[in-house]
Amino acid sequence: MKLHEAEARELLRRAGLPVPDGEVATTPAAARATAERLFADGAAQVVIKAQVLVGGRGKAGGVKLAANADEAEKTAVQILALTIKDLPVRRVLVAPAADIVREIYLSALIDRSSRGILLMASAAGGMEIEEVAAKDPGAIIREIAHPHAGLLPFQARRLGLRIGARGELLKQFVAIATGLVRVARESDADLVEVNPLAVVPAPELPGGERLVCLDAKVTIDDSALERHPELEAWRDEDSEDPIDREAREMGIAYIRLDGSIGCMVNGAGLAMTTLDLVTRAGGTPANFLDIGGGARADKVAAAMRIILADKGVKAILVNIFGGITRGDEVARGLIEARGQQERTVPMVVRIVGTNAREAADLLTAGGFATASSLDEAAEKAVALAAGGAA
Amino acid sequence: MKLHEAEARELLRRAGLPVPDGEVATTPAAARATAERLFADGAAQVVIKAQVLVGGRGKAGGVKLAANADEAEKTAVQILALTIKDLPVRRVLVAPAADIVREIYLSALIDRSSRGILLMASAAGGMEIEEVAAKDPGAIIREIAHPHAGLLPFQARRLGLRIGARGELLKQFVAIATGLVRVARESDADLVEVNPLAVVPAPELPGGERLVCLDAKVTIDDSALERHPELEAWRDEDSEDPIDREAREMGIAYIRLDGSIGCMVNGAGLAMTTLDLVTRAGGTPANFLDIGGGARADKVAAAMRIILADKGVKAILVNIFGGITRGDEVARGLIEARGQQERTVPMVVRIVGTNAREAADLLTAGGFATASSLDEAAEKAVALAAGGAA
Amino acid sequence: MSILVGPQTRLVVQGLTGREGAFHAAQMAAYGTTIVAGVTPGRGGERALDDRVPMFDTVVDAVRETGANTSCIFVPAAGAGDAIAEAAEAGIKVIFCITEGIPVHDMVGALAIVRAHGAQLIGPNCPGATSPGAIGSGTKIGIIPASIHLPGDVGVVSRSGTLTYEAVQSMTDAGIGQSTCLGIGGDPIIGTTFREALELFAADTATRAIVLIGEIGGSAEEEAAAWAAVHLKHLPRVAFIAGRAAPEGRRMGHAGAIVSGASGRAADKIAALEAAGFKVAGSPTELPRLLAEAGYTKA
Amino acid sequence: MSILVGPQTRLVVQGLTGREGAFHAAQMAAYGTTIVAGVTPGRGGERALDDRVPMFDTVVDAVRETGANTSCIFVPAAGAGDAIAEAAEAGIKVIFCITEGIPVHDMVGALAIVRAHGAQLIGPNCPGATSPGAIGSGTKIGIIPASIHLPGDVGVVSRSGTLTYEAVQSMTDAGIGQSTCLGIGGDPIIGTTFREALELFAADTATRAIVLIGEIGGSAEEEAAAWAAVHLKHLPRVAFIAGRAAPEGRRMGHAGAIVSGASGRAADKIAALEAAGFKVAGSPTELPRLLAEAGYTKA
Repeated sequence: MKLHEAEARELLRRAGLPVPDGEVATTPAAARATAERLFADGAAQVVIKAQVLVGGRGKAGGVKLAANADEAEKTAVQILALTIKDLPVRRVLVAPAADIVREIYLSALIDRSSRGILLMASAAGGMEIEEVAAKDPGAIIREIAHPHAGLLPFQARRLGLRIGARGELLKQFVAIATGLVRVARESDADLVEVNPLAVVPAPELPGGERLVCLDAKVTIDDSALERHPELEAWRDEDSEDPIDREAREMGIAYIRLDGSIGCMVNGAGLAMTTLDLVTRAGGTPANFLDIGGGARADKVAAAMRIILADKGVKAILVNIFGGITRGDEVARGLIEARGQQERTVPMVVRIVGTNAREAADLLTAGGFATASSLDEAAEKAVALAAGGAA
Repeated sequence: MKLHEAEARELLRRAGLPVPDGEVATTPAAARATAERLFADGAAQVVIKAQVLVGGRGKAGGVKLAANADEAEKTAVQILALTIKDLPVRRVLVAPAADIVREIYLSALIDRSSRGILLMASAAGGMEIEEVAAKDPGAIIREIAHPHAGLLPFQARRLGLRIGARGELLKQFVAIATGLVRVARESDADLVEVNPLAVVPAPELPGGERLVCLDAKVTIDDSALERHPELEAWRDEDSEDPIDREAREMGIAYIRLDGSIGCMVNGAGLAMTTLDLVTRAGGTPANFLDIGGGARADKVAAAMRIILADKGVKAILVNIFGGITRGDEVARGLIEARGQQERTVPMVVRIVGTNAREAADLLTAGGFATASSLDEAAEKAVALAAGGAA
Repeated sequence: MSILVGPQTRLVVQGLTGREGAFHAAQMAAYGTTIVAGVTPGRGGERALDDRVPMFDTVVDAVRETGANTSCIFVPAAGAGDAIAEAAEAGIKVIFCITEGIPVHDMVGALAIVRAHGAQLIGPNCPGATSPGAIGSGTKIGIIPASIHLPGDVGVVSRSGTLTYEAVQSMTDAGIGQSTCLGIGGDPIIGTTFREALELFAADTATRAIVLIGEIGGSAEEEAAAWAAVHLKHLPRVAFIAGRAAPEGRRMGHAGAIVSGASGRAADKIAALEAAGFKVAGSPTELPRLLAEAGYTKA
Repeated sequence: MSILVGPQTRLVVQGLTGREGAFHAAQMAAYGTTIVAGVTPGRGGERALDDRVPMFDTVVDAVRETGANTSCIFVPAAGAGDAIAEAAEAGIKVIFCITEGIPVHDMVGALAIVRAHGAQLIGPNCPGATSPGAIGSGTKIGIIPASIHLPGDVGVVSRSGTLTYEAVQSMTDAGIGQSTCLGIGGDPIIGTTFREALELFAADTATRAIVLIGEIGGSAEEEAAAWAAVHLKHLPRVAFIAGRAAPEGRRMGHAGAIVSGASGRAADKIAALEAAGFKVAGSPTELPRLLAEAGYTKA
């Protein structure tokens, strides 16, 4: 689950990391009120940032500066009216604009290769790390945190020294880097990214500079959400499609695509393969859908509702390799679902493995078109979607 | 630093462990008020417990039950008048008396042999663990916590299963045992002991029983107190001798003993050896005193004040093996101290190692009795204490 | 004659008394797997699987009393990381974790403990492994249906569950048997990678060809290909990669299956495998034909 | 010819630019120790010790650039556990930690990292070690005064600082030289125990007798005695235990030196050592005589 910038910042703040002031507003008036407070507190400018869970909001006009409260309100009106990559902007973050000396990149993420928590730092902050990796891979400094003790202070120091932090700034960097890993571990985050980690003037400190976490990106491991009700409460259900929510709540992995052939499969790898074979047969998949292992009739019926909610679906391909999942159970679910559904779409069903014979009998009795091989099922579905016979 | 029971319980409570209600009182009236509240909350009896940092307070009459508020007040009067093993009782803990089904022993402590955190559990709670170890060593179940991850749940479960916890009680035990290690690590405790960990009736729970931490003993690692100001604030300076406090604040390791020969030594091992040789020569050491490495004149002078504050001191033995510590610096400190001291006590000084020659010149000029070997120094000090010449 | 599992396997099932554990333990036993113990805390002293298998409170007890050397974990996700650590600490050297949905940070910790004890973890969120034999004399650990297997000499390694069954079924239908069929799981942090599985197969004299079933996400297929290019030249090798049609940035069910920018794409994986001498199939049904093209002939 | 330290030593000093670090580094260099690097974060690129030694920001840099194989740590207590971990992770195999007052829980973690990297930690809160030679050709790590040593063939191991000097001085005064003199430190959690030190001495062909200087608290002397009774029969061995006169329950300066109930008493340690064939002295000055009685003769 991705957190919005405002919530990500809040998570870092709770962990004691330096995060600048700022508040979320859902109306221009609220944005104005926050801006007034920030100007009263001494801000020279404020920044208004769209809270949407996609990248590139800056280029889309979702991040703007304002020099006074009037401007802040007007800017909030504009940004709250935007739709960025299909997502309507419902909230903005209003924060004081920082006087940035330079920008650092810092992140902690789950790394498959080392099978641990990878820290990446770069003196080229502000840029996307993928961009740095492509242009100048040597500019990215890496450390793998200790699997149980987190990022050890000497590792954090090593990262900081190598991107040029010294003295007071190095101490702050060590606290922030170890803090990111602490946040990742305590909140079960796959990714905690601070970009930019900004160096700003701090005349009161020796060295005259300090670090602040200007922007933050946090993704929580879905498997761990159950033990973080406080984070689950941050889920942005407003920007979640109702169909996506039903799928999530039913434990069905569903991703809507643009094609015409609805797919219902058990197992993620087999579901991807089904999409590949539909594509290979000249069709276009309407979705990825994995009903998971051991699915019962009610889940099958829910999956059918989810697929049919997509008006672009012209044909349905059901592909089940019975293992834990029993084929007859799926067949019964399909028959039950057909009785309830509002529109009729041609369907081809392939059920092999556990109780495939019982399933075949049920399907034949129910008049379903069937297929034995996956290749054949894909071809039939493509033909059905094109208006042909199964 | 040992914590009083009340503070130890507070530490466990903050870590989310089940600790029964209770308050500290310094007057019988306050004890009565707490008792009244506890009776009003449904307590059948209350227990009044002396808060002193020594064992055996029960046998000394420091732990008593009371069936009503009057009795609680009277009991508090008695206990607050006690002196247990030289320590006046200044505070009592007033808590509801538990209805104990059975008692468990559980502790987490720093273990030299395994060089980790050792958990010990025994179904024979209430008894001192040393007693159990002597009578029935097999009754003590042990686990060594993971050095970075703390007590792993399966280890906690294994401890609980082996002392007979099952079902709901086992779950509680796992939470408490892992919690003890968490407390030890987060508070830098050498020892966190819960004895008894009591099984009490809990009709509301499946299984009908629950665990509560009835008594707790916690010792904080002195080396780590600096990073725990909240714990340092719990130091019971009232029951600390002013001389002990001065020594602690000067960084001098000082332990008062019962003899007549004051000792000032650099290094703990050498200081113990000096005590041994004084004893072997027929004398009685008045103290253990280690001025530490690299001690300067002011520290030597403070050490001299501390030794002389003990009126039983009849002679002083100074034994310095210069390494980091410079012999001439110590000699200067002794000369300086002699100028300030209120009473004169015969002294024998042995300074060898770094700058021993310069020290010898200073001491000779100052008219100090000196010795070259440690054996000789001990013999001379014993003679001086007995009224002889050095 | 096989990797990881075989006649030497003495299995302890952690979570044997649960619904999944009990069902699959019975299936494993029926296929011929030697199950010596079950572990469920608080159930020590009982017997399970029609009274044939003793239950223990802890894995260390099970190992001491039965000489168990392999574990299969069906413990719910919240406790599965801990169950893995318990198995490793008890001296189990081959640990299968079937459980899905284990928090990834739990796995970071559990895997470090597994490594510190010199054990091999397979999974989590994996279907297990089968070293096929005739029914009653094979060894099967986990949840792979016994019916799809045929004894033979092709080593199969896969990140998926049902896709593996599909691939193995197509081989069995063509009369091509398997030395061991291993599902390594689709999570981001897993105990045994493709490369490690290939190393095991390379050392197994009874494995005469390799089938690798990968998918989009990460770079494990590329890493395995790089290793195979140097060390696996002697074996015919074919592969299938799921997710050619997957769009960027959407997680395809498996926590691990996601194309992120320029990494994890099917095309890159296929190119890397082909460069390492793998024949890459366009559908699981093509695997038997490609095996033959790669030079594999049935023994 | 010695244990742990000797001509093969290439030393990095962590905290070389601090007051203690600078002073003792100069002393070590003067005695003949090969100091190849210093580490102070933020001081990389500078030079220290009269411009003879390069400074680095991190230990891993120092190892890569200078081939350092041994470290001596003078870092303040709050950062010393981390400094130990840094040294071990950088591949340093022999790590001396002189710092006193390190929180004991920091040591539990640091020592686990040392062990995971197969390194040997000595200390913390220890005086270090000397393998004596003529001034300018010996090797001395830590803070033991050079003046007390004489090259020779008696191995000395001790939990104390100045008491060690006392014992070594009495040997040197009697013309008895040392192969290596090792201070293991008086903290409850230490990297190298008496027993481990004895194992190292037993494997050193140049060590022909053992002097063990123990004290009250814990059971490390008893554990060493039990091992010596079996494995050290071929060497004359003497011991001294400080704290015969210490009362129960009071911590004698060293965090480790405390008699708790029936454990840690001097009498028990002396009995265990005597049972293992050690001659136990009543005063450090008796060590030369007891060495002779134990069968030791100067080479």
